[in-house]
Amino acid sequence: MMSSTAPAQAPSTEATRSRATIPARLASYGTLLGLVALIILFSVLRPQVFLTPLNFTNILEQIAILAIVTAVQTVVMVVGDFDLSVGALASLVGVITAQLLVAGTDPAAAVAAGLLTGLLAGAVNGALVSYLNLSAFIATLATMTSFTGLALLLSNGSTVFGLPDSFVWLGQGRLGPVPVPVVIALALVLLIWFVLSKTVLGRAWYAVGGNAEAARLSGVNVRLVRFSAFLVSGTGAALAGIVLTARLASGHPTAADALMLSSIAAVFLGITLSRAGQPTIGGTAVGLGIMGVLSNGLNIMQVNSYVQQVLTGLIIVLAVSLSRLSRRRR
Amino acid sequence: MMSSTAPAQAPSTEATRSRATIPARLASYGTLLGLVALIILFSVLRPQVFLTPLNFTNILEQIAILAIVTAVQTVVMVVGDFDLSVGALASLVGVITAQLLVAGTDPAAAVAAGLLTGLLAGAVNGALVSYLNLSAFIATLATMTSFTGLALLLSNGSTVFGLPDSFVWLGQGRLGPVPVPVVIALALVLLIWFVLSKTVLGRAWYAVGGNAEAARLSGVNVRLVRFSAFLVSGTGAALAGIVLTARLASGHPTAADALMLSSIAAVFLGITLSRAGQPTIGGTAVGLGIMGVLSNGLNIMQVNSYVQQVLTGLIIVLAVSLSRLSRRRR
Amino acid sequence: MNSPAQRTGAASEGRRAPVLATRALSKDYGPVRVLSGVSLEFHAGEIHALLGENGAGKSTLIKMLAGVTAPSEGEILVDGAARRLRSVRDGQSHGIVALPQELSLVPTLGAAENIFLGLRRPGSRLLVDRRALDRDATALLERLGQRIPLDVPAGELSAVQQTMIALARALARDARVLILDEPTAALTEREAEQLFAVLRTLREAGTAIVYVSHRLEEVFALADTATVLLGGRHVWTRPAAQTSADDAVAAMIGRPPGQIYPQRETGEPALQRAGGPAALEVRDLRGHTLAGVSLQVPPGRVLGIGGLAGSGRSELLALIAGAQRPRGGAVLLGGQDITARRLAGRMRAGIVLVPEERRSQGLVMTHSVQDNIALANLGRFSRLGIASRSRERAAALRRAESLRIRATSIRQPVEELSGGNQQKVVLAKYLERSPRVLLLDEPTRGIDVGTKAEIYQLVRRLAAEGVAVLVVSSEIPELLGVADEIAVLHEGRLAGLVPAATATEESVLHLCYRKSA
Amino acid sequence: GDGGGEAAGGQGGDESVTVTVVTPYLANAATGEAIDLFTAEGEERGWTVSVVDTAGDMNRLNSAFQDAAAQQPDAIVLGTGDPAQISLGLRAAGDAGVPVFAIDAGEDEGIAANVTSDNTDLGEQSAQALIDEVGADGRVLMLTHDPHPGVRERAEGARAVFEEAGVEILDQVHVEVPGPVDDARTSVQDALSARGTGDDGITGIWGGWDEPALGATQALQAANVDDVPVVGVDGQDFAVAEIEKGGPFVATVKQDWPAIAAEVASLIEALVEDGVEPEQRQYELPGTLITQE
Ligand SMILES: Nc1ncnc2c1ncn2[C@@H]1O[C@H](COP(=O)(O)OP(=O)(O)OP(=O)(O)O)[C@@H](O)[C@H]1O
Ligand SMILES: Nc1ncnc2c1ncn2[C@@H]1O[C@H](COP(=O)(O)OP(=O)(O)OP(=O)(O)O)[C@@H](O)[C@H]1O
Ligand SMILES: [Mg+2]
Ligand SMILES: [Mg+2]
Repeated sequence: MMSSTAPAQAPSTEATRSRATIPARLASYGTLLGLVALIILFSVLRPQVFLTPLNFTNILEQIAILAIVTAVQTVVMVVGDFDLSVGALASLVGVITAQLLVAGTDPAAAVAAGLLTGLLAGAVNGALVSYLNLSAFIATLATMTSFTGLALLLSNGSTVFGLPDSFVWLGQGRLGPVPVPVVIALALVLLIWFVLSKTVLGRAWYAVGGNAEAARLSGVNVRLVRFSAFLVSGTGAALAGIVLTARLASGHPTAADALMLSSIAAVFLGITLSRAGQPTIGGTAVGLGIMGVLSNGLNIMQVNSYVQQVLTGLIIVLAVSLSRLSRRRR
Repeated sequence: MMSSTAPAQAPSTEATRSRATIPARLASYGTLLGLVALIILFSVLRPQVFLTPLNFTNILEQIAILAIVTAVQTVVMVVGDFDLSVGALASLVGVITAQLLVAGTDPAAAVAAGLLTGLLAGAVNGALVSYLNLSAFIATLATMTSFTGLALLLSNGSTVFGLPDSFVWLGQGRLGPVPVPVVIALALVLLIWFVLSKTVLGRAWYAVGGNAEAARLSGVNVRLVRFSAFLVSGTGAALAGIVLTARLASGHPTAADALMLSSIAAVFLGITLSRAGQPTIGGTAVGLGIMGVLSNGLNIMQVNSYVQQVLTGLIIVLAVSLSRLSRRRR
Repeated sequence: MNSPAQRTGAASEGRRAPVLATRALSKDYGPVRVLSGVSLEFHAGEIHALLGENGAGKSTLIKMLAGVTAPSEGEILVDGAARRLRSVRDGQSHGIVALPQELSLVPTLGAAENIFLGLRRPGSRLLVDRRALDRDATALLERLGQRIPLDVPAGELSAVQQTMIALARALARDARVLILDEPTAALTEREAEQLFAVLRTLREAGTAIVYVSHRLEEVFALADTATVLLGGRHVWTRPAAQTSADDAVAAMIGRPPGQIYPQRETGEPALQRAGGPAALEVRDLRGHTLAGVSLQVPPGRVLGIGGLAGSGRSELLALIAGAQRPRGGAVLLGGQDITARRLAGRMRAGIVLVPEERRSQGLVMTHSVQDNIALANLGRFSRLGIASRSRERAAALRRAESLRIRATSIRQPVEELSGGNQQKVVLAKYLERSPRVLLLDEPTRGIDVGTKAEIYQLVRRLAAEGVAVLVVSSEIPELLGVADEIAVLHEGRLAGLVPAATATEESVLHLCYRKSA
Repeated sequence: GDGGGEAAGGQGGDESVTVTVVTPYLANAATGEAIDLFTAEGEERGWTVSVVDTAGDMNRLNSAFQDAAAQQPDAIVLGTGDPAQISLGLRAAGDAGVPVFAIDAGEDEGIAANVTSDNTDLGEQSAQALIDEVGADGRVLMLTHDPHPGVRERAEGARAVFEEAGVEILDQVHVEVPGPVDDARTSVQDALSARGTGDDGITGIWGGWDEPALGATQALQAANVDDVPVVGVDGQDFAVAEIEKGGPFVATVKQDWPAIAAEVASLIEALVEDGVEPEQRQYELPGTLITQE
C-alpha cells in the first residue's frame, strides 16, 4: 500500500555526516592535542635531549609494563567494570615467579606458572563479579588486599633476587634496537585491539558494557562475557608482573602496586577520545602516551619531583578539559 | 465510558510486595550479619579482651578519622561519583594547619584556614566534575596527585611537629570517657545522615545519583547539586586531616593517603545493604564497623600482619557475598 | 469512541494572543537540519496535537519549547515576548512543563519523590516534609486513577505505573502550558481514558496542552487543533473539526493513505517454509504474576495477547523466550520440551523475543544502528569468532530500508534517533534472526501509522511462511487487525480465547475486565 | 645541565659539575634530610644538583636512572633504595659512562661507592638501649617494615641482640606505609589490649624507624602506660623532641647524615675533579645514640 515508495534516506545523508563531525571530531581529539602539545613543549624546551631516538626508546621502555596492564584494564573497563587488583596481582606473580626461578625451575616453566597464577586469580575476580554479583570495585579491592598479603607472606616482605639471565632478558634484553618489554607490550596491545574490534567476543564485551540487559536479551551470555574480561586482566597483570620482575632482575612484594591507579588513569584519559564514552585501545594508547611523555619530559627538564607531581595533576586536568570544553552539550 | 470501573489491580500488587520482601530484606542484611558474625567470632575467641568497654572505645577511636572521610565520601558516591583526592587532601590540610600552628597562628584560626583550604579544594574538584564535565575518577585522580605534590613541597617531605596542646586536644583529648575524634566523627555522621535523608539537598543528591538526566529534566540544577557534594567532601577531608594531625601531634605529607581506598571500600560494603544499590549512612556505618572490628580483632588475635591482609580480603568478600548469594536474581 | 469534545475553547473565540509561540524555529544537529522554520501558536484552553511520521521533528520541537535543548535559529515567545529558555528550570519558571517521550524517572526513588523532584514546595525549601509529600502524591495519582505503593523504587514498578508517575509529575507543576510527548504509548485504554479525562479538565481550566501521539483516533477525539510536520517542516495547522485522520496521514507521509490493517486471507495459512512447522506449546506456565497459563500456537498462526496493565502479558513472553526463570510449567517447541534451555539456547532454536522497553532492554544506546542490529546476530555474521563487518553492514542496510529507519547513516548512534526509529531498530535486530516463533511485546509503540501498516503486513507475511507469532499490545484495534486469535490475560490467568474475526473491541475489553468469560 | 653530553667526565675546569640525585623515598623524612644535606654540600662546591623522586616506584626508579643517564651528568646519586631492583638503571648509567654513588643504599657492582650508616649497628645500638631500660627478662614488640632493606637490616641486627640477651620478642608487627604513625599507633593500642603490660605483657617496644616509634609512644600515652619504654632509629627532630619530654620514647639512634652527605660529596669531587676512584665500595658510618641525658 505505502511501502512501495522506499525513501532513500540512509545513503543520501551519509555524505553530510562526515561534514558534520569535522569540528566535533577535532574537539574530541582534545586529549590527543594535549599529547601533541606536550611533545612540542618538551621538544622546544629540551630539543637535544627530548627529541632523540634514544629518549624515544626510553619513553617506550618506561611505559611498556604499564601498557601491558593498561591494555587489559581497558578490556575490563569496556565491560563496565574496574580491576583494582592488577597491581597487587602483578607483584604477587612477580614474587612467585622469582621464587620458582631461585628454586631452580626452568624459566619457561616458571613463566608459565606465573601466567597460570594470573589466570586463576582472574577467574576468582571474574567469578566474584559475574557469578556472585559483587560490585567489581569491592571484589577487586578485597582480592587486591589478599594478593598483597600473599606476596608479602611468600617473600617474607623482602626482595627475591638472583634470577637467571635467560629470564632477565625478558625485561632487559633487546630485539635489534627495540627493548623486549616494548615488543611484548606492542604485541599484547595489538592483540587486544584485534580482539576488541574484530571479534565476536570483543563486540560482546562492548555490548555488555553499553547495556548488559540489552545484551542478555540479544542472546549474549553476559556472565561468561564479563568473566572472560577478568580472565584477560588476570593473565595480563601476570604478564606485566613477570616482565617487571625480569626488568628489575628481582621480585619485590609491592613492586607493581602503583600500576593499578596509573592504568585506570590512562584508560580514562583515552575515554575522552571516544564519542560513545567507551574505552578503546587507540584512546588508551594516547592516554599512555600522555603519562609517559609527561613523566619523561618533566624528569628531563629536571623539575623538582614535588613540583612534578603538582604539574602532572594540572596537566592531566588540562589535557582532559581540552576535549570537554568544546564538547559541552545541552 | 470505561474510566468509571476502577479495577483493584494496584492494591493487589502492594500486598504481594511486602510479602515478597521479607526474605529479600533478611538476605540484604547479609553484610550486617557479616558484622555480627565477626563480633561474635572475636568475642568467642578472645572474650576477656575483645568484649571490653576499653576495646570498644579503642575501635571507635581507631575508625573515627576514617569515619569522617567515609561520611563525606558517601555523599559523593550518592551523587554517583568518587572522590579519590580525599586522602591526599587530608594530608595536605594537615601539613598546612601544622605549619600555621608552628608559625604561631592561633589554633582556631589555623583550623579555620585548614577547613577553608578543604572547601576550596572541594570547589576545584566540583568545578572540574560538574562544570567541565570531567569524569570524577580522572579529575580527582589528577587533583590527588597535585595535592600530594603540594603537601610534599610545603613540608619539604618531612614531619611538621611542635603543635600546641590546645590543638592536639582535638585528636587526643576526651570528653568524659569519649575521645574527642569519636565525638567529632559521630557529630559529622549524624549531620550527614540528617542532610541525606531529611533535606531537599540530600534528596537532590540521591536523585542526581539515581538518574542525572531525569533530575535535569525535572528542573533540578544538576551541576550545582553535584558541585555541592564535592564541597562537602573537600571540607570533610580537611576536617579529617586536621583531626589526624592533632591525633599524631604532627603533620606528615602522606599521613592520610591510605584513607582514600578505605573510605571507598567502606561505602561499597554499606551499599550491599541498600535495596536500591545506593549508599546510605546506615550502610556506611556498618561498612566502617566491619573494617574497624576486622582490623582490631585480627590485631587482638595476634595474627601475623601479612596473614591479616590475606584474611581481610577474604572476609570482606565473604561478608559481601553473604548478602549477594541469597539475592541472586533470575 | 468518545463524543467529539466540546470545542468551546479559545479557538472559536477569535484571535486571542497565544501563551506560547514559535517564530521560524530551526534546529541543526551538525549539518543536519531536523527542524526548519517552524512557526506555531499555542493557546490557552486548547489541546493542540502535533502529528508527523517518525523523525518528523516533533520531539525536537518539544524539547526546545521545554528548554531541554536550545534552538539553532528562530525564537520562542512566551506571552508574546521572546524568551531564551536555557534549562528545564527556565521553562518551568514560565509555566511550561513537558513530559518527555522517553520518560525518565529516578529509578532508585519512590513515586512521591519522583513526582515532586525539582519542584520548590512552599514551606519546605530546606527540609523534606515526607508526610505532605506522600499525601499530595497520592492525591495526584488518584486523579489519574492510580494507586501506586509509594515506598517502592520507581525502577521496580511496571511500565504503566512509571508512565503514570511521570504524568503526575507533569500535573504537579500546575503548568500554563503542558506538553505531552506520546503519553499513551505505554498505556492501555483504561489508563489512557483516565488521562484524557484529566486533560479535558485542565483544558477547561485554561491550560494550553501540546499533545503528540501516533494513535490518530485518540488525537481526533481529544484535540482542538492539529498540526502536521513533515521532514522537519510545517505542513499545515487546522482546527481538528475541519480535518480528518485521512487528511492528516496524507499530509504526514506526503501522499494519500492506504489501508492500515492487512487483508486477512481466509483459510489455512500456507506452510511451506524450510525448518518445518514449529508449534509452540505452553503448559501451566507460572511466574511472578503469571499464575498458570496454557496455550498452543500452531505454525502460521498470529496470536494476539490482550489484558490490562500488570496482567502478566510481558511476563508470559519473557517466560516463553527464556528471559526469565519460570516458577513452574513447561514450554514446548515442536513437541520438544525446551524448558531447561536458557534464552540463548531458545534463540538458537528459533524463539525470538522483541522486548517491550526499547531503551533499557532493546538497545545499546551509544552504539550505532548497525552494531545494534548485529548484536542479536553476532554468531551468524562471523566466522571463527571474527565478526564480518560487511555482512553486518549489508544486513543493516537492508533492514534500515525495509523498515524505513530514518537515520543519517547506519553508523549513527541510536541515541540520536527519534523514538519511533529506535523502535524500528529493535524490530530490525530481532527480525534479522529469521525466527520460527516470534514474540512481539508492544512492537509498534511509538511507531507512526505508515510504518505500522508495514509491520502488520510483515507479521502476516511471516505467518504465511509458517512462523508462529505472539503479539502483546495495549491497543485492541491492533490486536483485532493483525491477529488470528486473541488470548486475554487477567491477573495472570487466561480469561478467554476468541477468534479475531468475530471479536469486537467491546468483547475483548469485557474479557480484560473479566466481566464475562 | 651541560647539554652537550661530551663535557662529562673528569675535565674539571670551566663547566660546572652536575649531579642528579634519584630516590624512591623522598617522602621519608630521613632520606629527605640526607638528600637536602647532600644538595647543600654540592651547591657549596658550586655544583648543579637536581633531585628526582619516584615515590616508591622501583620501575620508575629505573626509568629515572635512564632519563638521568641520557643527560650525561657528572654523577648520579642513588638516595636510598634497593640496588638489587635497579640493575637496569645502573647499567644505563654504566653504558652512558656516568658514575653512580649511593647514600644509604646497598653495595653493588654498578655503584662506585655506597656511603651509609651501618644499619646493623643502628639496630644493635637501639636494641641495646631498650635492653638497658627493660632488662634481660624483658618482652618486646618490634615494629618492622621488611620491604625496606635498611629497616630490615636494622631489625635483623636488633633481633640478634635481643636474642643474645635473652629478651623475648613477643611479635613483629608490619607497619603500613604511607601512614606509619597512625598504623603503629593502632597496632600498639590493640597489642596493649591483647597482651597487657607488666607480668607476661609488653615491657618494651622497638621501632624500626622513628615514625612507628612515635605512634607507639602516643598509644602508650593514651593508655596511660608509663612503664613501657620505646626506642626508634634515625634521630629525627620530632623524635629528639619527644625524648626530651621524658615520656615513653627513651632513645633513638641518629644517623650521621651530615657526615654521610659530606663523604659522598667528597668522593664525587675526588672522582670528577681529580679522577680518583673511591677506595672502598661501601663506607659505613656509625650512628650516635640519643637518649634523654
Ligand atoms: N542528538 C541528536 N543528534 C543528531 N540527530 C538527532 C538528535 N536528536 C534527534 N535527531 C534527529 O532529529 C530528527 C527528528 O527527531 P525527533 O525525535 O524530533 O522525531 P519525532 O518527530 O519525535 O519522531 P518519533 O515519532 O519517532 O518520536 C530525527 O531524524 C533524529 O534522528
Ligand atoms: N514480584 C515481582 N518481582 C519481580 N518482577 C515482577 C514481579 N511482578 C511482576 N514482575 C515483572 O514485571 C514485568 C511486567 O509485568 P507484567 O507482565 O504483569 O506486565 P504487563 O501485563 O505486560 O503490563 P505492562 O507491561 O503494561 O505493565 C514482568 O516482566 C514481570 O516479570
Ligand atoms: Mg519523538
Ligand atoms: Mg508489558
